[in-house]
Amino acid sequence: MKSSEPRKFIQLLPHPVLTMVLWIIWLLLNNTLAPGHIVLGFILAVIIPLLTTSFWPEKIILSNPWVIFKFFWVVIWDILIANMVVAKLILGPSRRLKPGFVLIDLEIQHPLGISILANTISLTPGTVSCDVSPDRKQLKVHALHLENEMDTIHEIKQRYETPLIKVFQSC
Amino acid sequence: MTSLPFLPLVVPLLIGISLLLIQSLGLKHQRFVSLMGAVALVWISIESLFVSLTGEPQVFILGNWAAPFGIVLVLDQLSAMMVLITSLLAMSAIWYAISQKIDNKGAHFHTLFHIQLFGLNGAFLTGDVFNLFVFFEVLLLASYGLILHGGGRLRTKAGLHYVVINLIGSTLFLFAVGALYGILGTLNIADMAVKIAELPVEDYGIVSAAGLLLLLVFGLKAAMFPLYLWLPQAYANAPAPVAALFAIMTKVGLYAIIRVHGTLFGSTAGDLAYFYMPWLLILGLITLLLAALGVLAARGLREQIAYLVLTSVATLLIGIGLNSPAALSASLYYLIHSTLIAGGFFLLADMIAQGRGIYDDRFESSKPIFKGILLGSFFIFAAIAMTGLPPLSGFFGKFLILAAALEHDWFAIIMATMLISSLFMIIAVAKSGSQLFYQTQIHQKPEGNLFSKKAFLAVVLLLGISPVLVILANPISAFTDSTTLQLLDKIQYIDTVLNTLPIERVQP
Amino acid sequence: MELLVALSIGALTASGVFLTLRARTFPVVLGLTLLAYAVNLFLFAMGRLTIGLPPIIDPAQGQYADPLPQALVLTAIVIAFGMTAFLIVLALKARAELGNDHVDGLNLAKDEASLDHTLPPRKPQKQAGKTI
Amino acid sequence: MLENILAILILVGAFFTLVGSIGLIKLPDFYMRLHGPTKATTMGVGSILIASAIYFSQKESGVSAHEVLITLFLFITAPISAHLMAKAALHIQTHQSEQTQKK
Amino acid sequence: MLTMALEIAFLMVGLALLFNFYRLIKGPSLPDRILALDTIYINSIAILILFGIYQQSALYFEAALLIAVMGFVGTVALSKYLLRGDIME
Amino acid sequence: MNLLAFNLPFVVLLPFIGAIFAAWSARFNRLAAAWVSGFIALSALVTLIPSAYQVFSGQTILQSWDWIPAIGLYFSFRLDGLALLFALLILVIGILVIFYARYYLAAKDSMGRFFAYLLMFMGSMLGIVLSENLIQLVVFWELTSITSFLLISYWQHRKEARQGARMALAITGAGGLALLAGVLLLGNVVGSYQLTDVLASGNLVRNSPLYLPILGLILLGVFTKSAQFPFHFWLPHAMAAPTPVSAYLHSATMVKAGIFLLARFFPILSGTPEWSWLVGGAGMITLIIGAYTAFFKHDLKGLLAYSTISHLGLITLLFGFGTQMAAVAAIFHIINHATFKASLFMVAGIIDHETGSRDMRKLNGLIKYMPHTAFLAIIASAAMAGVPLLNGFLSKEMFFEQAVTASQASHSAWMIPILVTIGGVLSVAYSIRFIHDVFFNGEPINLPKIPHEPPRFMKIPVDLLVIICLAVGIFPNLTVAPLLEIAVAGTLQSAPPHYSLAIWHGLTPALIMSLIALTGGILFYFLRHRLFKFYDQHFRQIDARHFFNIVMNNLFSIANAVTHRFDKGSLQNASAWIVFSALFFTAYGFAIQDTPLFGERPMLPVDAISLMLAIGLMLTSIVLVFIHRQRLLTLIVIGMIGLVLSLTFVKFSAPDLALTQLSIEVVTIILLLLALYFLPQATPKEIGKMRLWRDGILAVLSGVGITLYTLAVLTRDYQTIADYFLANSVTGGGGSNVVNVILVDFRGFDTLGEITVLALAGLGVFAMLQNMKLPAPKNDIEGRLWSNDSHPLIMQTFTRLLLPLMIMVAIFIFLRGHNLPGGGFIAGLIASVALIVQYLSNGIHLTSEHFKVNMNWAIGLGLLIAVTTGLVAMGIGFPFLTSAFTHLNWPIVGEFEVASAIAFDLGVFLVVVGATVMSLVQLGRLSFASHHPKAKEQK
Ligand code: NA
Ligand code: NA
Repeated sequence: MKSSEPRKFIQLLPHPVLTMVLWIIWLLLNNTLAPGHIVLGFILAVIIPLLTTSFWPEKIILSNPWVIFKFFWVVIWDILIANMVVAKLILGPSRRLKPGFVLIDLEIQHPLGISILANTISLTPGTVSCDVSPDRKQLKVHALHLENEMDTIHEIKQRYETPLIKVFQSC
Repeated sequence: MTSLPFLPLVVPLLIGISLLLIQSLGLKHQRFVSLMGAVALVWISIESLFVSLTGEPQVFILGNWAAPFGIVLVLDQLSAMMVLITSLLAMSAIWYAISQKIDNKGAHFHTLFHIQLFGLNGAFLTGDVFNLFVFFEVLLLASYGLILHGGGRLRTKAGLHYVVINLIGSTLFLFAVGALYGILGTLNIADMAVKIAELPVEDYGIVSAAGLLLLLVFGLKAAMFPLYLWLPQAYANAPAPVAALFAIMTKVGLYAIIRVHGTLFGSTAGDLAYFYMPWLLILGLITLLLAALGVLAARGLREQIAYLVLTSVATLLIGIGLNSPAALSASLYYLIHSTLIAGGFFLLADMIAQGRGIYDDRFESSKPIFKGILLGSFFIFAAIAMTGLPPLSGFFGKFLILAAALEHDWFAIIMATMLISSLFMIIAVAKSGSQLFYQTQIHQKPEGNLFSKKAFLAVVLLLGISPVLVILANPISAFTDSTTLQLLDKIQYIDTVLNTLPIERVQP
Repeated sequence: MELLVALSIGALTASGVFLTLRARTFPVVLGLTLLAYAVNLFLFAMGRLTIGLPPIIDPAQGQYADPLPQALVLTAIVIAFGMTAFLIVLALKARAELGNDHVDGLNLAKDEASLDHTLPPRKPQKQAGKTI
Repeated sequence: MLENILAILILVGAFFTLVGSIGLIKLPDFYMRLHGPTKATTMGVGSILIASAIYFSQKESGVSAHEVLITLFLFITAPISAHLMAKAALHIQTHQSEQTQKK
Repeated sequence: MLTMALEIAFLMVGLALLFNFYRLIKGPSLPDRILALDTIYINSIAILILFGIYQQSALYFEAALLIAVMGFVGTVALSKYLLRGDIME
Repeated sequence: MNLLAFNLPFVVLLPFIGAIFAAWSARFNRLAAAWVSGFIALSALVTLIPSAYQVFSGQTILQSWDWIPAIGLYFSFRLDGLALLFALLILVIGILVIFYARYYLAAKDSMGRFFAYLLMFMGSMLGIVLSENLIQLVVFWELTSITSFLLISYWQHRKEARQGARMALAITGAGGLALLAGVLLLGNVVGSYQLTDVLASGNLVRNSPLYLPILGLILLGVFTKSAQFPFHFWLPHAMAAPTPVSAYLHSATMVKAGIFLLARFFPILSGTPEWSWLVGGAGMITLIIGAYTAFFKHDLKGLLAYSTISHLGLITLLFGFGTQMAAVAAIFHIINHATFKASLFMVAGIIDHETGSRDMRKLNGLIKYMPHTAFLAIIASAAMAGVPLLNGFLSKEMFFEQAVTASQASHSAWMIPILVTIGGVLSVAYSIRFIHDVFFNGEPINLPKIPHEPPRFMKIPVDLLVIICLAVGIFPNLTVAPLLEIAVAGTLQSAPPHYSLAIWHGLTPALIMSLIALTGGILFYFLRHRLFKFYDQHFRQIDARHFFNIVMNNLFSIANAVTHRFDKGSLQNASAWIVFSALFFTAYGFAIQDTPLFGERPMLPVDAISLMLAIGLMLTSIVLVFIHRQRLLTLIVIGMIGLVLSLTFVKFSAPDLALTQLSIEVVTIILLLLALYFLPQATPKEIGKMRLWRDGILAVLSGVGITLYTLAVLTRDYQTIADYFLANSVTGGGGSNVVNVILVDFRGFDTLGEITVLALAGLGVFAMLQNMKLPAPKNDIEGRLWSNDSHPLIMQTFTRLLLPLMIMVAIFIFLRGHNLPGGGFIAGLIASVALIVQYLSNGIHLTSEHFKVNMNWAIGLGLLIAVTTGLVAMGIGFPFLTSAFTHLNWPIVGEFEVASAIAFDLGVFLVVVGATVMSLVQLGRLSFASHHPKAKEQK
């Protein structure tokens, strides 16, 4: 991850998505839509990525906005479900729980993709991602209650990894 | 409003900052700036002293907020005197550090040194208790950096002890200031004095406890029994110019006692007036005896000087604790003497140690010292001055204190302690001097030729002040007399501080 | 409520004092940190305790907590942090120069032996739950 | 009406917060305990934050949306924390419950 | 209604805190304790937000935000210590 | 300019100035120092002579200048008969000694140093005798101690010289301090330190309740200096000095200083029983012990030393009689003793010089080898023995006469003549021994050199002195009478009594005593062999030096024990003392005031969460004590305590504090984690149970104490200046966050100091970590190797996101700080954490590549901005840090505030970021250097 490739000119918007996000964050932080803050927020949202651009050497281009949107809502829903499930498991008798570790072979290769996948797994029913193998080919997941290892793996790959691969395939 | 009280603060701070910013230009430039800064500071200090002599304390209200709301700087004769002593010491120490190339033994020497001066002068000039705390921290942290400058086993150990002990002290300081604020609701020294004068009796306990706790904090800085344990090794192991500057460090504590306790629990404090004084006297006497024994027990010259510094602190504690104008004035005279001479002695000790090579400053037989006669003569000179033998300033300082003690009930004890401890010191330095200079392996060649005439200038300058103090004893003691009068005039101090008004703002 | 705060200050002070008096640098640093907590809380409490009256000028709010101790504590917190940073690095320096982490540089071989982290790496154990 | 929604959000939030902590004391090994705080607590606090957003939007004239920021932040960081803690636990071979299925 | 809900919520979160304290002190493993600390941080956010509603003051938001950020950073640092010893290499 | 207006100080100071010249001149020519010294001494003598005439005509000359008049310190001089007598002795014998020393010193001895010391000593002695002010007298008194130390230790490579010098300094220095005390008291009683006033206040002093202390202290000075029993033992050891020094110090000067003082204070202190007992008693014992011991010394100079002690005892005894006639005898004997003893010392020096030995068991029959010297020695010894027609006889006769007179004073005084006769017997005996054992008694034994006469000029001083002995002895009225007359007048401060200097007074008791002494002395000498044996058996062991050494060794070992028992070099010990003192002082401070512990102010009600948090805090604090040995665990617990503290701040209306505490907390934990890596992971058990108990008790007492103290304050009401801040924050400071306005405006100077502290911490850390090397542990405490995954993927990806976000938050917090919770500090800390997190997840190396800001610069710039903001105000005529603010109205943006305080806060921000990041990253680099030793070297 070296950023040594010479830049001929400073791009004004190295990371447009980041700029958008920061702009929104500024307005959220100030809890306002006052014109002054919109201007100031925009200026900051442009400047900050420029200042921190060296930490973001690679471009992040998110394609397939629809997939992203769908993925987002799936995850939100799963989080709600996950909480019910986990609440039940926690409040129920813990002797009946059958915890276990699952190893998932990863197809997704983009680091950010792997990370989002790991996060998603942790937020959704009964699983917490625990470790990524050094070669980034395997993800170790702990399940609070493991009925069927294969099903869990399948569901994770199907529900989360596939859409994420689509999102990150272009980069 | 004159800005003179502020200059001794802003100059070292700006010099310190510039030194940091020009670091990349190399040591040569830093040395020049550092030295020029020190010279400028001496000049400003002399100016300040002259201005202070015009009578009223000079008040500088920072941020244009009048006391007690804003922080004020107060330049009176005492603070001007302390600032001048500090700058003289600093100039000599910097000169010495440059001549002996001590400043390149670690990073940021000159920056730390000037910021240390900022802290010291701040402590001397501020009129606000919490601001005093802040400046204590500034000068302490700078001193931490300086004491460790260059590193080494013993120095690190001594530095660690010094730092931890002072951190405990800082904590206690805050407890005391907090409690005082909790009752008095103010932080300005003059205003606190006003509030204490009107204090309801049921709050006496808290204020008195906080007052004694604060005394302890200042006593820790001043190295009063039983709080002086940080001092001997810290001074003995600090780099020479730092040790020289440290001669003023203990005096900061004493100054704070005179300033803060003298004002808060001074003549205006009703039943609480001077209630802390007996403790100064008792602890001063104990410190003196123990320190004199320490002088006897020292294993090396620097350690011995450190204990000698301790005896001077103890003498000052006694002088202040005598609680009379004459004694206070005498103490101020002795303070000037003891600080500058101790500084010079530390530098001299470093030159002696260098002249002895691997034998360093340990009291053991060594090869002859290069320039032994010159160094030996100055050793005798410094030893006479430090132990309080005639005809140098140490004797006159002690004599003035003793003369003032004649009126005190405990005169016999005070005199006996002071004289017996002097005897111990004489015996000790006679022994150490003879071990350092006489007990040499006579047929050996001297160790190297480590002697820097340039560096020696600093020693001469500082030690040379002793005869000046003797010859000009009359004008100087007249000065300390009038300083004492000014110090005891609490009403004037309080009125001047609280009635200095901000400059009218013109609203845009 | 004042009692709770006072007791908290007391508890922090007590354990701070005890740790400050220990023989190794690390507990001393922790002890001083605790003492700093204690004194900051103390200083803060000296402005008396008020609930829901932050000193942010607001026409709707008639009363305010005493802002001065808050400002003082803020200063004190930052200073204490600077001191801690310095001290902990000094502790490292002391370890480097003195060869151990005893505050007096004493080499107490007996108690060091059990803690020497240059022990050869152990073979992985099945039951490694109870760490430290 | 709004007040009821707020009350429910608050209670639900507090409930899940509590559930997370119950998991923390009740479950037999670290890896299992990890699930409670990661999900339930995050969710619970999120719920309370939403309540706050609604409350302040209603109390003051404008829209109070900054609570969303914390909520999002929590949802992004909770799994990372959990992941790192689990990774550390695996590395130092923290005790696993006897119930854990062996492969 | 709202006040009652808040009071109950305070009790529940307080209870949660108590459980967290228990885990923090009891352990047994270091990850357990880090987890307990992390949870205390997050519960504190809840307390602050609830307190803000209770006091009808928006002044607690920044503190809650910072708790979230700092809690995360702390957990990351502690976990990395367990992993590598050297957290900044 | 009239020289006679200031010749006295000139006489005193001339030798001091001359000392510098002497030392300097020796660089060119070995002998130049001697010539310079002689010239200086002669000049001083010549300068004194005009005044001497005045004194002989009955005047007392006073020359005075102000020094510190307020405390009675004047630079003032007095010349009366007594002073003149002593000044003449000092100068005349001084010139002779200089002359003698010029031949005595060997080629390898440093002439410059010797004569410089000698001149300084001469000046000090002159200072003593010529001082009108008593404090000034004490100054010179102590100067003689110091200069005599230098002279005695002149042959510094000799152990006896060093020891003898130190002994002399210790004893005489101590006496000087006692004298100072006595003079202080005396001055206090009289109301002046001027001799003229003091001498006029005899009755006042003798009737004062302080008379006895004054007398005791002054006599301590006298007895130590004049080697009176029991302080006599330093003198023989001072014989390690070169003989010219002995001749000078121990005949006419140093030891006579005490005698001078006795004479000086005679009019005011004498005449009381206390005086008689103390002075007379000490004199008598010294007289006999000295004489007795002298006889048994085999060393020539040893014999002379004890004889000196004995004669000093004699003079002291005379003063002790307290009568005017006794004083006359004392003065007379001072003169005589100075002459014969100086010559005898010089003779001893010649013998030593020419034979290489001073041992009388080896020196025999020297009359054959050095008849001239022998002749001189015989006459001088005879004078010492009190043989008629020599000066010693005259004064000894007067002494015996006074002893007889004194014997009638009281019932028990009949012993006095008997005792002094015994003294006389002994004195004759040792005088005979000096002559017979050295110049007769067979042949020399094993002398290092073959004896011969010394150089001619070396004998001249002795010749002169012996001539004086004879002249005075034969023609007292023609020679010494006028001098004695004025000296006595000066001593008594009144007209001298009638006395006779006739050689023959008839067959008086005194003459009989003299005859007994002479015959008894001869007899005693004949019995010497048996006596030596007896002495060896019974007295050999009694060596005063031995006793002195024991005292000194004890002093040093007590000093060592006390010092190192208290100053153990233990930090724990030092800290415990501080804690103890703090507890004691606070409790004492409260207790003495007798006020109620608590006030009446009502307390706030407790709620559930607060209770829970407080319990959590207290429990964890206490638990911490028990788990503190597990270091990582402690950090986790500390994290929890810091959080609870922040919540407390929130609860009690201090949002700014909460924000600061939160950010500082995490930075602290990271810092401690960074450091912990290089420290042992656990704390070993402390062995001392007692220490744990001690610390536990101190801890509990501190906890209880501070709890009570807090409650004591919190239950009381107070008036505070805070209202002013609340009222002026918006209008005067331009901000509604009062805490922030205090920080950047009302008390901005505190903040400047505080960021200076932070900057210093950063710089200090940087300086300390330079070149530091610490081994990086390969495995954790359980012995596990560290994980290979140095930068976990998930952490790396997400924390990069955190950076812009947290910077956004930091800016947000910064900008709102003046009006709402926030400000430069908190913003700075948040930005620091943002950067630190990058280092945590990406590592030092990578992050440093991305982020190339010199933190030294950030610190410097931050401070500069803060200071400059303050200075700008000064530039326009306001005090430092005076703030200004205004409201601007821009299109679109709307109204906003611009305040100078924001610039100040920016400085704060930069320093916080700079110092924090620098400290942590420097620490991080330490491990980087440990892992990659070469990486550091390249830098
Ligand atoms: Na989490
Ligand atoms: Na590191």
